[in-house]
Order: sequence, then C-alpha cells, then structure tokens
Amino acid sequence: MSRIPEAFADGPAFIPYLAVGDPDYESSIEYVEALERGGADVIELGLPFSEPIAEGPTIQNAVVRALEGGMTPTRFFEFVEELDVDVPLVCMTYYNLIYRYGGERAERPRAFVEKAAEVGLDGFVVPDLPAEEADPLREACDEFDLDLVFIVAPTTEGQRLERIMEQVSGYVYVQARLGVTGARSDVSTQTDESLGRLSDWDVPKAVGFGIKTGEHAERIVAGGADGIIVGSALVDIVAEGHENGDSAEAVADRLEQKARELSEGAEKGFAQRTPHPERT
Amino acid sequence: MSRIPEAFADGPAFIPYLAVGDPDYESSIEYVEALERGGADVIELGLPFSEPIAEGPTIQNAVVRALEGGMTPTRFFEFVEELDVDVPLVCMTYYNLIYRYGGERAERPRAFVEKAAEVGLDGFVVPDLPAEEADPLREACDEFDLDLVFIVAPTTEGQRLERIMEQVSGYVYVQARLGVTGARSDVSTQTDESLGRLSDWDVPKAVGFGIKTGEHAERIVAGGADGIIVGSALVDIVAEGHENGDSAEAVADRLEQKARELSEGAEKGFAQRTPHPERT
Amino acid sequence: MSTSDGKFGRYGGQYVPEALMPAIEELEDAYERYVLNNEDGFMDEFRQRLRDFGGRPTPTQYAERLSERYDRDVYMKREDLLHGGAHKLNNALGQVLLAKYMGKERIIAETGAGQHGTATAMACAHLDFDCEVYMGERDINRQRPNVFRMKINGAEVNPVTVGRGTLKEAISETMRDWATNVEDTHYVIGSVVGPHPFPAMVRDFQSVISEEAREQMREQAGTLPDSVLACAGGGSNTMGAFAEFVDDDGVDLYAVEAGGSSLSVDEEKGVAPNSASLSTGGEGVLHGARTKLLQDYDGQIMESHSVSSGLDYAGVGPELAYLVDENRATPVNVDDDAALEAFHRLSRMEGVIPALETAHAFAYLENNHEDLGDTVLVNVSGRGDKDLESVIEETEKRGIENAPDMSMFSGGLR
Amino acid sequence: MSTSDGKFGRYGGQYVPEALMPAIEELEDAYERYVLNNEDGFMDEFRQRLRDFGGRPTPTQYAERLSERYDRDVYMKREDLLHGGAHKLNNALGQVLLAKYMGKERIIAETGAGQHGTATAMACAHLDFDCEVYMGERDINRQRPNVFRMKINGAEVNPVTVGRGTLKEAISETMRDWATNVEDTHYVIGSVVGPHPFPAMVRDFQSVISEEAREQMREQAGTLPDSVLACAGGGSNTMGAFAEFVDDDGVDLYAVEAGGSSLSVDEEKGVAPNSASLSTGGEGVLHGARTKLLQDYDGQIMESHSVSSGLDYAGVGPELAYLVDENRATPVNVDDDAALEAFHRLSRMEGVIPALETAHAFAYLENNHEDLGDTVLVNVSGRGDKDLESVIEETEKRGIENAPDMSMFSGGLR
Ligand SMILES: Cc1ncc(COP(=O)(O)O)c(C=O)c1O
Ligand SMILES: Cc1ncc(COP(=O)(O)O)c(C=O)c1O
Repeated sequence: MSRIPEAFADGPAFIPYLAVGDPDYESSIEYVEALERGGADVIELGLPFSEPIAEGPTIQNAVVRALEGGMTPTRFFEFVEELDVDVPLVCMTYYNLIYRYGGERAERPRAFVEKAAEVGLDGFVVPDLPAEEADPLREACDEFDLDLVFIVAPTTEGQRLERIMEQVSGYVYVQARLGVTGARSDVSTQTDESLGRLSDWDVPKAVGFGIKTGEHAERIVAGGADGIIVGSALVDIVAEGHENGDSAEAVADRLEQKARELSEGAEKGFAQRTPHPERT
Repeated sequence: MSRIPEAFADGPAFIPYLAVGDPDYESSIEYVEALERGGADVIELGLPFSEPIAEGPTIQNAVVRALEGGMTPTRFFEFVEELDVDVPLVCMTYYNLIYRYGGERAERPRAFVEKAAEVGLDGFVVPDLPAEEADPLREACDEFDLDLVFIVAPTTEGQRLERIMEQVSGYVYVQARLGVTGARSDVSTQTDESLGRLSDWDVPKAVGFGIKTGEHAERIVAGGADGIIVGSALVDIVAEGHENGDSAEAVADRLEQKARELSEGAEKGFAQRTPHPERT
Repeated sequence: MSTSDGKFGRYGGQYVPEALMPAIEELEDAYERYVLNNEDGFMDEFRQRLRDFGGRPTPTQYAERLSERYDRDVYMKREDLLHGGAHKLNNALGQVLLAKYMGKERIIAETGAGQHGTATAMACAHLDFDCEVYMGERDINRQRPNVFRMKINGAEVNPVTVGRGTLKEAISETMRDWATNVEDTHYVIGSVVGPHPFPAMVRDFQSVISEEAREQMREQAGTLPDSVLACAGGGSNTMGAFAEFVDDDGVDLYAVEAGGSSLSVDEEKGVAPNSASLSTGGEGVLHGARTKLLQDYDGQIMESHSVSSGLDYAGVGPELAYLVDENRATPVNVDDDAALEAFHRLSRMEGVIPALETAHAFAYLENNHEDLGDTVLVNVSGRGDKDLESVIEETEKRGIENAPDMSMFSGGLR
Repeated sequence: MSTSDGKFGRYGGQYVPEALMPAIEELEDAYERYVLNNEDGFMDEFRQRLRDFGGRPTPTQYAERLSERYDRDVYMKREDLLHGGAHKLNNALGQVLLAKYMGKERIIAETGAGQHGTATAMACAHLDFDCEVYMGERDINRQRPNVFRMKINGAEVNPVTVGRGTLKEAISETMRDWATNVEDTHYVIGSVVGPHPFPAMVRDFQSVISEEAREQMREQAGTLPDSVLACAGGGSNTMGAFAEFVDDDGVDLYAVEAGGSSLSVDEEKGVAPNSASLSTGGEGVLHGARTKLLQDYDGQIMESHSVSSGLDYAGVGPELAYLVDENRATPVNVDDDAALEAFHRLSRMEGVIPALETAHAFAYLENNHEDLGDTVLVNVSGRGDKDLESVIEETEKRGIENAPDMSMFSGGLR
C-alpha cells in the first residue's frame, strides 16, 4: 500500500534521488538515511541500469560506480529491506530491469512489482516507459497497490497529457526543462508553463531536472509545485566524497546538510504562495 | 663514311659497349680506349637517356651514374671527338635524345646525325626505334653515310624481319634472348634459331644480350655469329671499380683484360667453324 | 508486416523518455505522410537522389568463382558500390531528406564502424544540413579514416567516453542529445533499431536492396534465389535484403550474426564475446524497442564483441527478432576467424574486398553452402576499405591461413 | 579520330624495343577483332561485366550547391562510384578480359597512385589471372592502402627503386618485364599512353564515360553541356570524358593538368614542379609514343610533381596532344593549393569526397566558371579515400583555409 499521498499531505514534498550502491552498498545505506534526516519526504532510489539513456553525466557516472560496486536488482531489494527510513520509497529504474526480473519463467513484469511490494517500496519511476507501453506494469502496480509515477516533459501536450493522466499515480514528475538529468545553475522558465498545463490534475506535481540549491527549490515551490525532485546535486556530493576519499560519515553529513537546505528552501517557497493554499 | 663493314672483314667482330660518362667523363675516356687495346673491333658508345626502357639494372645504374656525372648529348659529342681510338664507333641511345637534339628550331632528326658524322661516329643503334618509325632517321643516315643498326629479337618473324632487312645497315644486332640487357651465366639457345632465320641476310650478324665470358663468345661465334656484343659484363667492371674506389687505371686494365678474353674467345670460336668460312 | 501499431508481434514499441515522445509522434506522422503515402513526392525525390547521388541501382552480380567453388549459383547484391561504400546511405539519405521535409535544422546520428556516420555526413553535406555524429572513443580509434571522412564532409564528431566507448554507448548518448534538442533536431538512427517508427522506416528505406535484387534475379537468373544471406548487426542491410522476399515462401532468409570468439558469455563481467543477439539473446527492452538482446540474468546489457565494429551491438532490429520467432528467418552465426578468412577469400577470388561485416555472410556460405539450395543471393553490404587496418592486425594476430603475405604491413598501413 | 595507322596527327606511333613489336602487333590485331569488331561478342561481355562487376552505368548528378555557387548548371559524372573507386576499372577490366580472349596467362601493370594497380588487381581476381604490379617505391610509401588492397586481391606488388620511384620509372620497369615475358604476358597499361594500339584502345574502353554522360545530359538537362572538364594525368579519364563529345562542336573540352607548385622548371636538376605536359611540354618520344613531354633542352625526361600521385607523370596521351594542337581541347592547369581547396569544397558542399586528381577539375571550375557556359559537366574521375593521408599532411603544411579542423589527425590517421 503506497504511502506516497501522505508525503504530499502537509506541505511541499522534498524528493531526493540517489543511485543505490553508489559508490558501495554500505555507504549508500548511510547516505539514504542521511537524506531522511535532512528532511526527505519521499526518496527516489535509483536501481542502476547499464544504459541510462535519460541521465546526464553525473548520474551516468553514479550508475557506473554502483554497477562496479556490484549492485544488482537482488541486492537492491536487500538494500531496501535493510534501510531504516520511514518515508515512502520510489524505485527509479529502466524498464528492462523490471521486465527481466525473476528469470525466463517469471511472470513479467509482475514478479518485480511483487518483490518491490514485499520489501516495502511504494512506487516506480521508469524514464523509458511512456504511458503507451505501461499497461502491464500499471496492472501489476494496481494489483500490489503501488504507485506508478510518470514524467511530463516540456514537450508533452494535448493527447499525450491525457494518456499520462490516465496512467499516473503517486505524483507526476514535471521535467523542468528538455534534456537529461543534471544540476544547473539556472532554473528553467519552462517549469511554470508545464505546471500551468497540469493545473487541473488531481495528482501532486513534483518538479525535477536541474534543481541544485535551496533557492531553486524555493522559487519552484513558490511557483506552485507540490514537490521538488533533486538528484544530480546530491549525487555530486557522493562523487566528490568518493574522489577525495572522504569517510562515508562526512559525506553523509554533507548530504544531510544539502537535503536540509533544499527542504527548507521548499518550505520557504511554500510560505510565499498567495493565496496560501490550504493544507489538506 | 661508315667504317663498320671493315670491322667484320677479317674474322669475327668483338663489339663492346660502355655508357659514356660512367662514372665520369675522364675515366670513361680511358675505359673506352682500354677496350680498343683489348681487341674491340667496333665500340658501342651509350649516350645515356633518363628512361632506358630496354636496359637491365646493370646498365640502368650506369646511366644514372653517367647522368649524375653531367653527361649530355653535347658532352657526348665532345667525348667522341676527344677519343683516341681507331675502330668504328656506334652511338647507342634512345630516340628522344636524337629527336630533340639542336633545340626547337633544328631539323629533326637530321641535326643529330649531322653532328654525329662530324665528330666521327659511324652509326647508331636505337633500341626504342622499330623499323616502322625509322624512316626519318634512315634518311638522315643515308645523307651522311652512317649506318643504322637494328635489333632482331627472338620474337621477330615473318614480315617484321623483312621490314628490318630493308632498313638495316652496318650489322644486325641479334638479341640472344628475350628481356633486357644484363650479363647471364648461361647463353640462350634462342641464338641459334635467330641466326638461322637471318642466314640469307647479307649484313653481318652480331649477337648480344647476356654474353659474359670468353667461353660464351667462343660458343656463339662457333655457332655462326659474325660478331658478339658485350655490354653488362663490362659495365659490371666499371661499377665494381666505382664502388670500391679503384683508380681509373686499375679499372681500365681490368676492362682491357676482359675485352681480350672476349675477343680471343670469339677468335677461338671462329677457328672451330667447319667448313671454315673464307675470310673475305 | 504492417506496423501501424509500431509492433512486430511482441517486439518493437516506443520505449523512450517522455521528452522524446512528441518528436517520435511527429516522426510517425511524417513517416506515414511522406514515406508511406509519398506526400509532396517525397519518395520520388528520394529515389531520384538515391540514383543520382547514391549510384542506384547497384548491380546483382553472378559470382563466377564462388559459384564454381560451391557448385551452385551464387549472386552478390553489390551495396558496396553505393556512394560511401555501404548500404548505409539508403537510410541516411532517406532520413536526412525526411528531416528536410519536416523542417528540421540539425541532424544528429550515432555511429559504430563509422559507416552510418559517414553516410549521414555525406547526406548532410548533400542536403546542406548541420550534422553532429556521436561515436564511442574506442571506435574513433578503430575507425580513424571514417572519422576523418565525416569531418571532411563537414560533420562534427563527438567522442563518447562512457562505458566501453562503442556503438551502444554512442546510441545512448545520441538519444540524450535528442532529448535535449528535440525541437529542431532529427536523430538519424543507423539501423532498423530504436523506437517505432524507426525500425519500419529504416527497413522501408533499405528495402530498395531487395526490390532491385528480386527484379535482377528474375532477369539474370530467371528465378528467385533459394536463399538470401545477409549479415546482421542492427539488421538494416538484413531487413533491406529480406524485405521483398518475405512473402516469397520458397526463399529462405539467413541472418548471419557475429559469433565473435565464442557464443558463451561472461555473466560476471557482463561481457559477451560475440554479437549474436538473435541466436543467443533474450527478450528485453533497449534503445526504445522490445527486441532480442545480449543481457545478463538481471537484464543488464552486455558488452558485445566482434572483429567488425559494425556488427558489434548487443541488440537487433525488432522485426528481425519477430521473423526469427515466426521461423521466417533463420539466425546463424560465424566466428571472427571465419569472417577474416572469408574476407580474404572473396577479395582474392572475386576481386571484391568486402567489409568485415559483409564477410560474415560469405563465411556462412563457405561453411554451409550445401544447405542453401541451387541459387544463393548474398548481400554485399559494404566495401572493406574502412577495415584495412583491422584486417592487418587481426590477420596477423590470428594467423589466418588464406591471407596473402602482408609482412610489409605489420604494424599498420603507415 | 581514326587510328588505323596508330597516329593522331603527328603524335602516337610505336616506339618500343623490337622484342615487343610482335606482341604489339598481336595486340593490334586483337584490338581490331575484339574491340572494334566485337568478335566472339567481346564487347558485349565487356559491357556486361562493367555493369555487373563494375557497377555501370554511373550516374550523372546535378550538383545543387555548386550550381548555386557558380550560378550555372553543374553536373558531375560520378566515376568515383565505379568499383575500386575510380574510372580506372573501365580500362583494366577491358584489357584483362582482352588478355583472356588472347589466351595470355599473366598480367603485369604499372601504377602511380595505385588506382590503376588496384583496378587491375581486382579485374585479375575477377577473371582469375595472375597479376604483378610495378610501383615506384616512393609511391608505395605514399599510397599504402592501395598497395594493401592489391595484395588482398592477390596481386604481387613489385617495388621499383630506380630514379625517384614514381610512375615514370614504374612504366619503364613494366616494359622491361614485358620485353622479357612477352609470350604469355599482357601489359595492362593504365592510361591512354604507350605505343599504339594502347592509346586508342584505352580511350575506347574509357569512352563509356562520355557515352553515358552524353545520354544522361540529354535526358536530365535536356541539352549537351557547354563545357566538359576532366583532370589530365596520362589522360584516360580525360579522353573517356571527351571522346563522345569530340564531334559536338558546341561542347568545349578542358583538360585540367596539375600545375603543381609552379609552372616553371629546374633544368639543372631535371625537375618540373608540375605535371602540365599539355600546357608546357614539348614534343618528344616516351614510353612508346610521340607526344608532349616534360623534358629538358636535350630531351631528358623531367621528374614531374603534383600533390596528386595520379597526375604525377611527365607525359600525356598522344590523342590529347593532338586535340590540343587542333584546338579541339583546351589545356589548362591549377596548382596544388587550389586542388586541395577544391577537395575540401566539394567534400563539404556536395558530400562527395573526390580524389586529389579529380579535385583539379573542380579547382578550375572554381576559378574560371564564368567562361564555361551555362551548363558544365565535370568528370569525377575517382573518390578521395586513397588520399586521406596526403590531405591531412598537405592541408596542414599549406594552411588550406577552407579545411575543417583536423588537429586530431595531425601526424596522420593512426
Ligand atoms: C558494411 C556494413 N554492413 C553491415 C553493417 C551492420 O549494420 P546492419 O546490421 O544495420 O546492416 C554495417 C554497420 O556499420 C556496415 O557498415
Ligand atoms: C582518380 C584518378 N583520376 C585521374 C587519374 C589520372 O589518370 P588519367 O589522366 O589517365 O585519367 C588517376 C590516376 O591514377 C586517378 O586515380
């Protein structure tokens, strides 16, 4: 049973992302837990796939580190089970790993979803699975009461929006600008437009792609977003710590701090909204 | 007025060849004179051309040395004038040098022949000038009473033989085997055949291509040749002397010796002929 | 095979990031209008440019000495004579022209061996387009002449350094560029792979191969071939050579894959020493389509391997996967050594120096000619000029026996 | 131009060693029977092999961007698409096939750029002949990929070390081999040079170029060209491109020679820094024919020079010399730099990478298009793949301005 709706229930949701197993299993546990301490409302856990076609260099490199560190779907599920966090968890991965899970004789993609539900995941984001191809996964998610998050891009319009609306649950991932993931020093103006197009959707709107600072977070939430998704800015911290040979604790501290900056930014933005939306 | 017929008048003619100016003008004079001392009856003087298509590597290299030593048609004629020998001299060269002599306004190829007559040459061998293309040169030769020697190859037959017979004077150069010039350790059996085909020609038959030793010379003359032409075996001596840095005198001595071996070989061969042909 | 839903049986589809979906839909629309319905005379212009710029038709040649060797009639469809030296131009020219009809301003492409990249660069120069080509760094080093040709034709070549730096990574990277610049940019994909409509569209552009060959066989041999052989990497020359024969039940279709050094895989390292996805791969989703893939138990894509860069890809076109499942096409494979031997054999016996990719098809012919019927058609997908350096290196390394003495070249061409 | 006497006005003839004369007469006879009179269907077989093995007809392409640039209609005859990558195969295939009809067993050839050598090697592999190719040592080093291609096709490549080691020396050496093995060997000469019947015969084999182009121009342009441009080394692509237009008075014929670095000569060293024998040469006799030659005052043949090995020859076909004397063809020339610029221009603007030889014709077009009439036909005698190394080196050395950034290649392709 997905716990995602709760995360948006009171105030803006801060949704950090990390690649699981980057740079190793143990550190990764600490990092994810640090995010929660820093104020995460939902956590996106990246299950690394060898061909991450939607990711920029930052996350590509994280994926390489995680794969080299031995991360696999099986280990990923162990990881989720072992995690000591209390917020909803979303598995972000590419369709082939979901589809292949359980070997040739498994029922696909149900086997993966079943296992995900078992270990306590709340939903999925699958960047290479557009609404048109999502029926089988959607059905399995319904069976196990998990959410299936979809991305809406700046280019998504008309019929496509409707198709996504029909399929989406948990939240909609509003892609702030064209391109691939990666932290930017500016925040795109495409965001407002996108949020506008989705204004009548009754699913929370979380904005991602390029958010890097508390200030970005503030502006985006002030602009009407129900949540912010931050990946590369956090993965950068992991990468830097890895390169410098810093201790996992030190890195975890920095992640916690960054998470706090971002979640507080989101809160500030929320406070600025006029008319102040009611907390439901 | 050509002196060539005399050379064949009493006994077999020994006809050595050297590239004029190989490796330099002065030495070359000494070498040619040494050939006469060694018994030459006629001397073929090679005027070096940049594209000696009928020559093997030995004479090609001699040509390169001579050209690098500054040999030109003008120097060649000076050379002939300066030579102190008493035997008939045949200029062996390629047609382009004959044709181009005297510059654009000269009467071609008459200018070259005129000059040749003037310096005392007796005839020409032009390996890239078949009988079909020889009329202009033939006419000039007739005008100045010089001989025009033609080559008969092992492949020359029928009509071609006749065309050559009409054009040839001085002697006919019987090519002992197919290919290019060069000393060989065997003497071709093609020679007898060729001599056979020419038996009724009333011009002396000199055999060349590959003759290297007195023994070769002996066998060829015994087989019916009226003369032998030897080039590469002599050029080899020049080349070797040049490479070893030997004095021109030493090289000249060796040339004289080799010439003697060859001319004596020819005499011996002549002596073996039965019925002993009458000396005319 | 109708593809109105973008599926070939269970294969195909459109597994791409949402940002690309509108572009894909736009392309689908353009494909239907211009390619399928010849709107604005698109197909007429395409055929004319293929003729005048590309040099079509290419001949179907009776291979005299191979026919003698195998005691059956062997014909070769000579795509090596197409401008650029491979079948790749059929597709590249079609897509770049389509981009012009669609009002796009910029072309991007991925390339492995460099053949698709050079074909695209040539088409872009011809049609006055800006062009950027993504190419794995390792392939850049393996195929320098092709890199240079692209530059000479005015294209930018962007090295891809992620992963092993081969075709797989280059495709991923090109998709990322496309996702970023989707509004003015068309992605000219290089084979019958990727999301719908690419597999169908690339097949349609390439099917001129079998269209001509079928007609030429009728004229020259008086019969259709008993079997058609084509190498298969992504499968574009393969589908091009098969397309018009698919409905001819008497014609057997053989897709010859790169068996590399061995058909086994190293799951631990995620490496397959081959590129035989049709023969040994499992169903999965990669680069926008469901198809057969070289992947490990978990679904991670394997690094493939082949002596020929152009076959060195872990996936394959979904339609080919479908034809194989339907038993309409037979997947076979030959190893690196056999391909090199075939390279030397064809060069020596027929005076046609094939691409190493192409050589795979001839290697299969060598080993299995007895099963191929009286009349065999082999698609010569490209010429081998691009492979000379590899051939020197690999021939020496492997001690290929039917090779000429190449000692003066050990160490390479320079 | 009738050639029954082997003469073109004052040019031509048969200036060869006596040993070769019978072979030349035999060849003359075979030329008349098989080529001129199609005995035993020789010409039919030749045409069919040109089609199936060679890829004929090659297109005549409207060059859109050049036409725009020069504000007139520019057409390109695409001999670069012929098998092997140059017009050379037209001749090589014709002669090797003729050798087969004549019952010869062995083929020899000379080569400069290596294009004629590769064409001959391919034709020999195709027709199952032993083949030896003589090539200057210097050219071997300049054109390694072509050397390798010949070997791959089964030919022996014999290095010629005399002199400067270029085409002139290679021809002389091949004549020596022929004089030695004349009975079973045919010498496949690579251009419209040498003793009769070679110049006429090679022209006849190459005239398929203008035969097709004339027809294609009529069809596509609806008119004959006002001028025809072809580069001229020995002049085989030139005569091939001119032959069928010679009787069309309205068609101007331009033979574009290699101006090298300068038209002046160094008599002292016997070196001409160009290969412009039609433009600057004098009458003389070389390699079996009377023609225009680069020679010094005495008649010694000069070393020619050009950035393109294929034009690097001191002589030229006698028929071309004749057409120039008769004012039927105009000899012009462009220098090395202009040729390199044209190489880059054509590659960039039309997506056709020309041979450096071919680039000379386009350089002349660039500089003189205003004098060439409304419709210009340029013969693309070959493709530039063989020249990539030279282009890198020479572009850098000369600082050619319209070249792409090639810094990653400085030092060569590997
Ligand atoms: C000559 C040639 N043949 C075949 C291929 C393989 O591609 P496909 O399987 O799409 O035909 C390539 C790819 O570069 C190629 O260059
Ligand atoms: C492409 C190309 N064009 C032209 C030439 C020059 O030869 P010709 O003048 O005989 O056409 C060559 C010679 O190698 C060549 O390769």
